[in-house]
This record gives sequence, C-alpha cells and structure tokens, in this order.
Amino acid sequence: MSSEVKQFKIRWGMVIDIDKCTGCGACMVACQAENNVAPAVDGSNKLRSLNWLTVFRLSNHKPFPDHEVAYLPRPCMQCGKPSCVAVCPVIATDKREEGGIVSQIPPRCIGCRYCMASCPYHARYFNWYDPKWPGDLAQALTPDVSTRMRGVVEKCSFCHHRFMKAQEAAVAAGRDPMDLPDGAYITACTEACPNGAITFGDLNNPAHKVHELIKSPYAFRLLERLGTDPQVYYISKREWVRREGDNYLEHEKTGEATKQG
Amino acid sequence: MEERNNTTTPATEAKKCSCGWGAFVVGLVVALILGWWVLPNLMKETKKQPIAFSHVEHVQNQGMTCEQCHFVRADGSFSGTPTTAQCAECHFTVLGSNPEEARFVREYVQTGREIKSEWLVYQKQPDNVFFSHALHFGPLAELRGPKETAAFCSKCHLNVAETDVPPVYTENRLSGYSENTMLMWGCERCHAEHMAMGNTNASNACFTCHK
Amino acid sequence: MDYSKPVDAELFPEGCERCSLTKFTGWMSILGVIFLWGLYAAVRVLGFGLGETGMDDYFGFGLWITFDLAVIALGAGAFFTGALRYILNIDELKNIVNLAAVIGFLCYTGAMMILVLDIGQPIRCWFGYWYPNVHSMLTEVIFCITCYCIVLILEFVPLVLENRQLMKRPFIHALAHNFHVYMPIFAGIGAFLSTFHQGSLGGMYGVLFGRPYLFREGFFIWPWTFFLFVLSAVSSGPMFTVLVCTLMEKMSGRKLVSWDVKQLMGKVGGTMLIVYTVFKCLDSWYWATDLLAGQGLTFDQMFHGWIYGKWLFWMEHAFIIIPMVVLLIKPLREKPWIFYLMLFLTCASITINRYVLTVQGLAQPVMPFDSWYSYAPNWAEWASCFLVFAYAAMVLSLAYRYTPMFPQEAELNRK
Amino acid sequence: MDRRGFLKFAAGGTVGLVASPIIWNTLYDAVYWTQNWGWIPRLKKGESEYIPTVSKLCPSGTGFVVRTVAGTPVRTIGDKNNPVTHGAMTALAAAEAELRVSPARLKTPLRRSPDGAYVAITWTEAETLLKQKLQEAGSSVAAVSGDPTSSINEVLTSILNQRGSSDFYFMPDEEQPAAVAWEAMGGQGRLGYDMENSDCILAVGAPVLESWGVVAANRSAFNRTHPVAGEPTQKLLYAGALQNNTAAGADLWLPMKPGTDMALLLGVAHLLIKAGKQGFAAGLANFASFAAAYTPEKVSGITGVPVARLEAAAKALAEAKKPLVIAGSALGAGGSAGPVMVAVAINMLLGSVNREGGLVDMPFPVSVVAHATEYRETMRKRFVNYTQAVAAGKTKAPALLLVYAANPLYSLPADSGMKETLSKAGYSIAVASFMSETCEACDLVLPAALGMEAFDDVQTPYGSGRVTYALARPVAKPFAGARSAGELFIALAQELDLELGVKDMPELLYKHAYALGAPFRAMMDEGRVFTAKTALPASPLFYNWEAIRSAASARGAEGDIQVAPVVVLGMGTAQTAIPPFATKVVTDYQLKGKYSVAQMNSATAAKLKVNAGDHIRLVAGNNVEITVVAAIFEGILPDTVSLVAGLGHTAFDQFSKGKGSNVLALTSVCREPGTGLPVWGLAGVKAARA
Repeated sequence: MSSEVKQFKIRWGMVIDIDKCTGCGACMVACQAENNVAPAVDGSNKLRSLNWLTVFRLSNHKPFPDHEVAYLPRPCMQCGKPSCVAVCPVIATDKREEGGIVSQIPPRCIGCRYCMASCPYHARYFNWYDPKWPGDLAQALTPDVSTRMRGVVEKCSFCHHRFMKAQEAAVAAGRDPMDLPDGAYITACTEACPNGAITFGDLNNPAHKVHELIKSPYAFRLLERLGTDPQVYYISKREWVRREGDNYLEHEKTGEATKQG
Repeated sequence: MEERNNTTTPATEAKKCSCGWGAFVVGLVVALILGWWVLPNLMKETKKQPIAFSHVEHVQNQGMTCEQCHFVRADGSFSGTPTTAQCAECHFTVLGSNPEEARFVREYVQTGREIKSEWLVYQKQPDNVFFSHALHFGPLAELRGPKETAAFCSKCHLNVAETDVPPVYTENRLSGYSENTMLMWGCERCHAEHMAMGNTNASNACFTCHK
Repeated sequence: MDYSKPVDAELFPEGCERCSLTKFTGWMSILGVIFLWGLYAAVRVLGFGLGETGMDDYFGFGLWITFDLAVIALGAGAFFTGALRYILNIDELKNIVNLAAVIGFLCYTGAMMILVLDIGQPIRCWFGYWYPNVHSMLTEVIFCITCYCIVLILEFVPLVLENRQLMKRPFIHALAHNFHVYMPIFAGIGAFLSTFHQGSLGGMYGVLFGRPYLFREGFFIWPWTFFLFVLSAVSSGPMFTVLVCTLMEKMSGRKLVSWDVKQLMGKVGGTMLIVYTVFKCLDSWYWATDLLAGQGLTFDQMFHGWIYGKWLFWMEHAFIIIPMVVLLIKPLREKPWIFYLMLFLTCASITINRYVLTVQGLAQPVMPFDSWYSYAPNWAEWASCFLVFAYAAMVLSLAYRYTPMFPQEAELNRK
Repeated sequence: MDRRGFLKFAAGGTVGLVASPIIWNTLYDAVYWTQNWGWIPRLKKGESEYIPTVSKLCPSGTGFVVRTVAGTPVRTIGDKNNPVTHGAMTALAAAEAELRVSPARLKTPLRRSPDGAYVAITWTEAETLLKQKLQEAGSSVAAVSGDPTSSINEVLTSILNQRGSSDFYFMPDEEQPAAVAWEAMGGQGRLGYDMENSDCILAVGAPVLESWGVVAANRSAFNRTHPVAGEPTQKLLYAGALQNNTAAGADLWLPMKPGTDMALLLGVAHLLIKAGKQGFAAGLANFASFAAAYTPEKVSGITGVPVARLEAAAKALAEAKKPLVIAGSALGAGGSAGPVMVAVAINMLLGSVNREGGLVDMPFPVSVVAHATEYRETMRKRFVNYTQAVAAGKTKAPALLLVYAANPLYSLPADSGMKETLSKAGYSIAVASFMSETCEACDLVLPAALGMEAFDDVQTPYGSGRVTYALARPVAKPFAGARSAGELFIALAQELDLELGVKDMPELLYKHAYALGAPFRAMMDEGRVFTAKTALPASPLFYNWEAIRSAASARGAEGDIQVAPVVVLGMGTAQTAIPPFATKVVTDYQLKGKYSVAQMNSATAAKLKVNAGDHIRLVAGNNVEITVVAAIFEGILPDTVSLVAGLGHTAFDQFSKGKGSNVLALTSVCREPGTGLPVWGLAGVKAARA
C-alpha cells in the first residue's frame, strides 16, 4: 500500500464544467469509438455495460417544481493516490509514467476485479464476455487502442495513445515532447463535447488553461475526503452540485471539509 | 522392503542401484531432448514471404536509400513496409527479368491486391504494443548511408538490407509470435537505462509501450 | 471372505463398520450428479466468460468470494487445531486433528477451484508469482494460500497412506511414519502461512480506503480487519470442525469423537471467540461513531432497504455475543443441543461477516449521486459452489470409509 | 523394466522437462495466446488521414473531420474550421464512422419476390427494374424525401415533373409549420434565427440544445456564450414539460404542460406589452387586447408554469438587449403553426426581427436543376394530407411510390395513412442506407451511400440565421454495394432521356455553389464551408391576431396523463435508428431491457399508485396500448410522463430492434384550426399499473 502521493512534473488533468454539460452523450460515443470499446446489444443494463466514460444525472433532491438537474460525466479520475494501483496483485495497473495517468494493461490483467472493488468512482469495467463487433463493425476499429479480451478489467486512459502521438509528432517536428503546448494533447471526449464543458491539459503547466481553472472557487473534485487526490476537477456555481461531489454531514459546508481531505 | 534389503549382498545392491540410476538418466536424457529440441520445434511453423523481394537488387544495384520505402510520416508515424501503390510507383510495369517481379506486377499491381497486408513482419509486435519509430530515431539523422542505417536498425530488426531473398519467417503455433519478435524483457533492458539512445524519456512504465 | 460384510470391508479402518458398498455407491452417485451440475457451470464460465454469472461491474465480488472467505475461515480449524496438537502438544486433540486437516484440505482446495473460475484469465494465474505487486494484500493471499494448500496436501497424504491395506506395504508404512515425524514442522509452517493469509484476506478489505464501509485504520501496514479475520477464523475453525464431526456422526449413526474432545474444541474456539467478540465490537463501535463521520458519512447511510438492512449488522454481532456468553456458562454448554447451536451461530456470524464485507461493502454507493443496486448470484455461481460441496462430501465420505480418521471410533462403538 | 525402474525413469523425465525450456516457454506462449485470441478482431494498420466533410445523417449537418486509416473511416471528429458548427459534434455524428459499417446497413439491392422474401439482385437488374417501373407508372408517381437540405431532391422533383407528376413531398418537419406561421404573419422569405448573437433566448417547446434546428451550431453558440467557470453572455430560458438536456443547460426552466405552448407565449406577450414592449406593426392593438386575456394567473392555470417564473421570463426578455423567442415542437415534426406565430409576434414586440440576435428573413434555397420544383413550393405541400387522402381513397394511389432517405412507416402516426398508401401503391421503392421499417415494406430496396461516401450537400438547414452551404465529399468508398443516390437518380433521368441540366453530382453542386457565390474549388478540395449573411428587404410583417386566435382555439389533449416526448439525437433518427455505440448512451431512465421507461414525479407516481420499476400500461386516445416501466424523476410536471422517442423499432439491427415502444404510436393526426395543418405530438393517455 503506497500511502504517498507521487509527484510528477506533468500532471494531465481534466476540468469539467458541470454547468455547461447538458448530458447529450457525444463524449461517450466518441470515447467508445476512439478506444475500441465494443458496442452492447443491450446497453440498458448499466451494471454490465462497459463505458470508460459515463454521464450521471444529478438531482438537487427537491420536489417539483423546485427540482434542478445536472449532468456529471465521469471518466477515470487518474487519482494522485489511486486506490486501485495498490491493490492489483500483478501490477496490471500502475501510476508511474510522467503525466500521472493511471495505466491499465489488459494483457497483464488476470481479472481478479480487486481494483474494481477498490474504486469508489466505478471507473473500472470488466469484460464479462469477449467483446463482439457484429457484422462489419470491426472495420471501424481505430489502430490506436488494442482490443481487449474477456476476463480483464479496463478503464479510461485519458486517451493515452494521443499523448504518445503528440510526443511522436513533437519529436518529428523537433520540439520537446515533454513540453507540449496547450491543446496538443486532448482526449476524445474533450474534443467531442459540443458545449465545451471539458477542458484538458497539464495541471502543473501555467501555460495550460486547466492550471488556472482548478483555482476557481467553484472547482471541486469527487470524493476528495477519501484522499484519492483525483486529477479530474469539476466546476459548478451551484452549491448543491458541489455538495453532490462528496459526502457531507448535515452541519458541514462544502469548502471546509474538502480542505482537510 | 527393509527386511529384504537386509538380506541382499552389497554387490547386488550396488548393481540394482546403478540399473536404477540408468533408468533415471535415460528418462532425463529423453526429456531433455524432448524439452529442448523436439517439442519446441513442433511448436514452430515456418512461412514464406509472398514475394521473394531482394534488398540487394534495390539497395546495391539500383542505389535506393532505405528512406525511399521506410520513412517517418509528417505526423511522426512510421510507414513500415511499402504498399502495393508505393511499389507500383516504379513497378507499374515489369522492369527487369526477375520472374518474381513479373509475378508481383501480375498478381498485385494489376489486381490491386495489397502486399503490405500479406507481408510477414519479422519483428511483428502484438496489437497491445505501442511502438513509435520516431521516438527511437533520435540519432538517425546523424547516420550516413544505407550501411550505417542498416547497422542502426538491426539493433532490433533482422539485417535484411544485404539479403537477396527474404529470410525464413518462423512463428510459434500457439502464440502466433514471430521468432524474431522482441519480447518485453528485450524492450525493458534499454528502457531501464535512462540515457539509452540519448533519450531521457524512456521509462519502463507500462504505458510507455502498451496501448 | 466374510459375506456378511461389505465387499470392500478389507479396506476399512481396523475395527470399524461401514455401510454396504451399494448404499455407499448410491450416496456417491447423488453427490456425483451435483458435482456434474457444478462442472457444467464451471465449463460454461471458463468457456464463455464470467458473464455467465450474476456478477456485474458494481459487484465484481459476489457469492464466490463470500464462499471462499467463509470456507477459508471455517477451514482454519486445520491450522489452529494442528498447531495446538503438534506444537503445544495438547494430546487429546489427536482424536479430531485428522478431521480438521481433511476439512482444511477440502476448504482450501475448494476455494482454489472457485478462484480459478473467479479470475477472468486463469491461464495467467502464475502472473501472481511472476509479476507480484508486493504492496497488494491479494499478492500475500495468493502466495500464502497456494503454499498453505501444498502444506495441507502434505498433511492429508499420510492419512490416505494410513489405509489398512496400504499400510501393509512397508515402504508406505515407513513413508507415513516419516510424514508423522515431520508433522509438527508442517503444522508450524501451516500456522504461519495460514495466520498471514487469514489476516491478509481481512486486510484486503480494510485497505480499501475508497470504500467507507470497508476501510479501517490499523497497526503498521495491517488494518484492523487483518486481526479480526485471524481471530474470527481461529474461533470458528475448531467449532466448524466439531459441527462437521457431529454431522458425520448423525449421518453414519456411529460415534466418532468423544464428547470431552468436542468440549475441548469448543473451549478452544470459545476462548478465541471472547477475544474476537471484544475486538469486533470495539471495531464496529469506532467505525460507526468515528471513522464514518470523518468521511462525511453516517452509520445509517451504510444500510438500505431490506436486503442491505441493519438486521444483518445486528445479527452478525448477536451471533457472536450470545455464543460467547452461553459458552461461558457451564450448565448450558454441557447440553449438546445448546452447545452445537452456539457453535453454529458463531459459524453463521462469521459467514455473515464475510458476506456483508463482500457484497454490502461494494453495494454501498460512495458517490452521493450513485444508487444502491442489488446483487443476486445466479445458478452458475450456486452450481459451482455446490460443485465444491459435492467434492468435499465425496472426499470426506471416502476418507471416512477407508482411512482411520477417528482414532476413538473403534473404542467408542465397541458393543 | 520393473516398477521401480519405471518410477526412476519418470523421475528423470520430470527433472529433464523441468530443466528444459518447453514448459516455461509454453506458459508464456499460452499467455500470449490469451492476449491475441484469434476470434477477437485485430487492429488495422496503415496511414491515417483526416478529411473534413459534413454529416448527412445528423439533421444539423454537423461539420466533421473523418479520420480514415488505410482508406477506411474510423472516427468522426468535430471540424473546428467549419464556420457553422465550429467543431461541435452531436452524439449521432460522432457515431457515423461506426454507423457506416453497422449491421443494419444495406449492402445490395433487394427485390421482393412473389413469396414475400427479399432477393439480392445486381445493380444492373435494379436499374433496369427502376427504369421499367418508372416508365410503366407514367405520371402516377409519388416521391417523398426525408432530407430537405440535399439538392438531390431537385433531381427527383425534376424527374417527377417531367413525367407529369407533382407528388413530391418532404417528410413533415419543424420548418413546415414555421413556414406557415411566418407567411401568416406577413413574412416573405424564409424564417431564420440568429441565436448566436442573442443575449437572451426563450425557447418554448423547442429543445434547442438537443434536437431543434441546427443543434451542433446551437450548441457551439451555447459554448461560446458560456465560458468555463465564467459569466454567461447569453441567458437561455426553456419551457417544456420535462427537465431535459436543454433544461439542464438553461438558466430558467418553465415547466409547461405539453400542448400549452400558445397559452404560455400569449402570457409572455401580455406581460411584455404591459412592460411597454410594443414594437409597432399593423394589428398590434387587436393582438394586445387578445393577449390581455392571458393574465399570468390564467396562464399559470393552463400551462402549469408558476406565475413567478413566467414573470421572471418576461422580465429577462424585457431587460435583454437582443432577446429572441423561439417556438418549436419536442418531436421535431407534426408541430403547430400557432405557437410560432405568437413567437414571431413577441419578437416583433421586442423589435427582434431582422436585428442581430433576432429573427432573420432569409432567402429560400434556389433550385438549379432544370424543371425542378422550388424548395419553397415543396415546403408548402403536406405529405400526410396526401397519404391520408390515398388511404381514404380520395386520391388515386400512385403506381409508383419512391421513398428517399426517409422512414415514414416509423416516423408518422399510425393513422397517417402511410401504411395504406404503401400497400395501395402499385410498386414501392426505398432508397436508403439502413434497413428501416419502410424498407421492409417496399418492393425494391436500393442501398444508398452515406454523406461520407458520395457527393451530396447541406443547404441552409432550418433554424440557421445565415445562408450556409456545405459539401459532403466522399472520403471513403461506399460500403459494400451501396451507391450514390444522387448519381443513381441522375443516371435514371438520363436513361429516361429527361433534361436535368447537370450531368453528375459534382456539376450539380458546382451550380449551387455558383448560384450562391460560394468558392466551389476550396469547398471541393479543402472541405471549406460557405456562409453568408444574406438579408432580404424587410417583410411587411403584421400581427395576424385572427390567425393566432383561431390557432389558440385548438383543443388540448385528452386523457388523465399527458405524455411528454423527448427526442435525443444520440439515439439516432428515423433513418438511422439507434447507432451501435448509442445503446450505452441510452440511459436507464429511457429504456430498461425491452421496455421504454416513463419518468414521472413522485406526486404522479403516488396518484397512479406505482413505484419506481413497476410496469405500467398506457392507453392512448387511439386505443394503442403500450407497457412501460416507471421511473421517478422530480423534474417533470405532475400528471405527465415522459417517454423518449426513437425506440420501438421493428427493423434495423440488434441494436435497435425490439427495444421499448415508439412514442409516435400513441399520437394521432388532427388538424390545427385555421391553418389546417396536420399536427400530432399531443398524446393524452390513461395510465394504470400493469
């Protein structure tokens, strides 16, 4: 059990403005297409449909007509202190590479699902069956992400292959692959969001937009009190939305409790 | 058993013993032959390339450079082996007297069949491996001429630049891996050194090589 | 040949009667059918994938893990009784230690069978050794369980060798004798390995800091659940051995182990139960009042509806507190039915404990906008558990019929 | 050899095997095998190319870059250089590369054999059959198109006109009622909306962030006016029965009973007039006095919108510099003209006509094909009037019915007469990309190429505030045996010796570009998109209060429970059905297994005595009965249940078939008072636990 938060020079992170998200699902479609996630014939069983990115519907729990709704896209949080990495018996998941993305290597995975049990965000998914691309659907597979097999766990990788490609392009152009400009590497969901709700970049790099955004007083992270230190931030001006981001006792206020976490 | 042993003479006991060890040795030798030679060979399967391509002809006789066929694209990706269309830039018609070339033109160029998808890659890596030639090419620009390039490339690849016929391709029946496929420990050896090939970015983190 | 005896009577332990071979074959056939049903489920799971089970992305652990944890805890009689018998030399325990070892062997091999099904890629199982993550409690579990399983096989083998006919062969006789000489070493290694992995199994849950239902603080690298699992295993293990023994007595109609030995086992288990109960209650108290609040949660939020209701929590605690108290009162514990009932309650509490940690621990939604979902094992999960039951019953039946598992049997049944 | 010898031999063998590499290598090889199982598709290798074009499947003509690998499309990515959609994607357009190869895709021409089964035929046979049937039919030909933005329609109308038939129709859409309304209010051009420049938008009934208008453009405007973590520069007010996706992005939600849009809009008009917003035009006084009856209290009673929110909405509009009011329907078809009339009237009150960020009087698309019918003329014709007349025997059934890029059998109400028209038609032909319900009912099915496989175009879609023109360019070969529908129709015209004035699709597109003054070469070579602010001379608008009054007299829906339909683009259109990747985007409050999910608030649930997860039976006025699963959601009006559209397909593939119920089955066609428009979308139902 590694209890310390690892330090990285680059920390890829995401800022999702919940007030801009309307839950259209374009990010989810783009994610599946980009990462060769096989389609499901019955996707209505949410406990068995493999989705690296899932959009949750949030409610302020007030009755009609004072009810309010919000949508929260949930990728892998790429935690600074991932609960999954410590528990994997075979190092199929790790957080070691510069950039701080939590890797998941399905060919190494033995499918014990301990990491799934450890993740409070439900960001990890299991291949209950071999993935299937009926008919000619496999023609539309991208060359970037290997197809998985039954019996292994997979999860969002922040489209890590795009990071590799951005590095590759930088090297080919004679630039420093470890100092990518803002926007040179973004995830498929960031790119697909029509409302611009997702911003992606290096949280440590002052030249990247996310660096400033996470300082917003409206920024918060999911379940910060558990101490997972996620690299995904959310923004909402609505107090009730921020309160939905973590567990609070009745007397606790949002800003205060999170600081101690 | 113990009682019976007590009644045998030491001589017969020794004899028995050696006979017993003989069986052991026979078993050992049989198993070693099986395990080192017979069974591994049974697991192997050899395949021929679709066309007997001659690097000697292209490089030495025609003076082509490696980069004319194997190059890094503008986006940093690597072209690998050429496509039929690329070959057809020269071989739109039969140029020489080699019957293999004539066959290539007839069966591939004229029919549009894709040679790239049939060509057996000796260093073939599985889908789950991300390999960027560009990121490994640090010092390539400093190399001069096909000889030096070939020497550099053959750190990982078979040195095919001087072959007149393609080497035999050997594949494991179970794993489907080529005999020449670099396995993970081979990659990790260099990646463990931070300054390998003058690059400090290569760590041994899983995502450095897996996708 | 004595035609009044079953045809395989020559193989029976010295001075012991057994039922007819026909009856025995009938019994084994029933078990065989159950076994085949389980085998069918296992083949489907291995052939098509874990989608054949009732598990899903919210319940990555289910009946199988609950089953594994429960049988491993209940099988702890093997190492604990073994340790007491061979290391502390409590001689009376020799009358039940064989059974304890067989039960241990069956529980562990059974758990291994289920684990092979439960991991998605059994062909890669050796990765646990080859690419171990030393920080993972599960790595420790994999190491210890497989090693301990080997130890249990070594403990089981001499019993097989002690079959009346096999023992007639001097070589086997000598071998069996040698095994007995080394038994204390096995018992020692077993005790060490077993303590560790029982603890690590508990640690597996306690370290999950993303799961407030499960997370516990602890001592050094071990969360409190580590110690609670060890304690619960050593208290329930001997009790389970006694219960199995009694069940076998009822089924065979023969006395196998004397009441004194059973009471001794009860005393051993009961003593450990006192320690366990005290620490378990302290742990629950601290968790409910302090640990949860620190994470912004309340005790009430840990429960939901009927299937995840508080009744399970209270039942788990009641089922250790009541036996603890009752077993302390001499007149009560000397009544067999009360004695057996208390042992049963303890085993039930430990099973509930393993269940709530596995299923309810995962069901409790941590993200405030997430929901409680229910999990129900499907036929394939049940069938494969029954596969293990059938396997265990078959091996136990064979062992009972052909090996001198119970040294007291001949004497207790002398007419 | 004795037993001991054998044992030693075996021991030696074991030691030997353990000491040789075979066991250990096989352990590895077995693992490599599991990592590369042959039955799991392997990745394709090859060069990646990124080619900009536009989507023809997404109704908003989303501009995207198609990524191809070795020539096969694998991804569609928002095109940031597209001046209309600015890189914004819709969930449908994002799935297009996969839709291209989806199992529902038609691969070859199919002819119905006498026993009713489909037989695959060659294109030569198909073309011969097509020509023969057209010649046999003479002037008794009818055609319907579900793609109003394509210039392929011109080829079709030209063919029909030259054969002597005027029965060419567009599928009912959002624009048809709007065009009626705009004309009734004196509009002479085409109604457009400059949403991106407005600072306060009131959308009544129109889900502007999900399915109304040029969604991708609307979303991109929303994006630009709502900076991340910053102050929005545009207010969005949305009135609808359900807190849907649009409501989630809106600053204010006005919970409005389905079908009460007019009352709400009149209430807003009244408040604005009271607040002094009285943009002058003829009929103002009459309109004001008519609207005066719609006091906030009365409107609140009719619509369910709390008075405070109604007043807040009016106040926001009154205070805005560039307010804009939009009316539309949730379903995107079968809407009424009345609400649009009042919306236009409010914009007139606010001075929001032909002003930046207001309504725009735009030119209609112009036809360039010889003998083609003008867009505006086609827009005036009602397909449902035709089909109902045919069904009732009032009009002669066509000898040949051609359905292009449409799925009327699914997307029209049951009593629209479509089914009868198809069975009465002498011969029916579907030109489509996917095996739809309509295809399954036709005699001949011809597989059409998608936008990314053939030349096509997107002329200004309804909802835009600018004239736009984009070309769909083939970035990949047509899938299997699919062919360009445009080329097919042009070739057909040539076969029949008809005059079109264009010889192929590129020429047709060139003529369009030329007519608009668009840079054709750049559009063709680089995928550039043309936009222009083409303002017409201001139309002589007036407050047509009489038309408004008669439209307002429409009856409300009957039944105890109102159904609020929800259109989600991610679930595809009637032509595409649910894209394979969208099944996971469909939520558990839209679909559960094979049942549609009806969302209702807890008050409604208590009234119906149902709990979440219960099955309930909904019986519509037309006696259609469906079973749905109840879900509790507080963001919906009492006595209202929401059902998502796009379910209940009986054709297409395993990703769409047999899932839920088609909302349209609950609707019936009726006529709007005054305009006589066929309208639907109002569905009152009786609900009970099943």
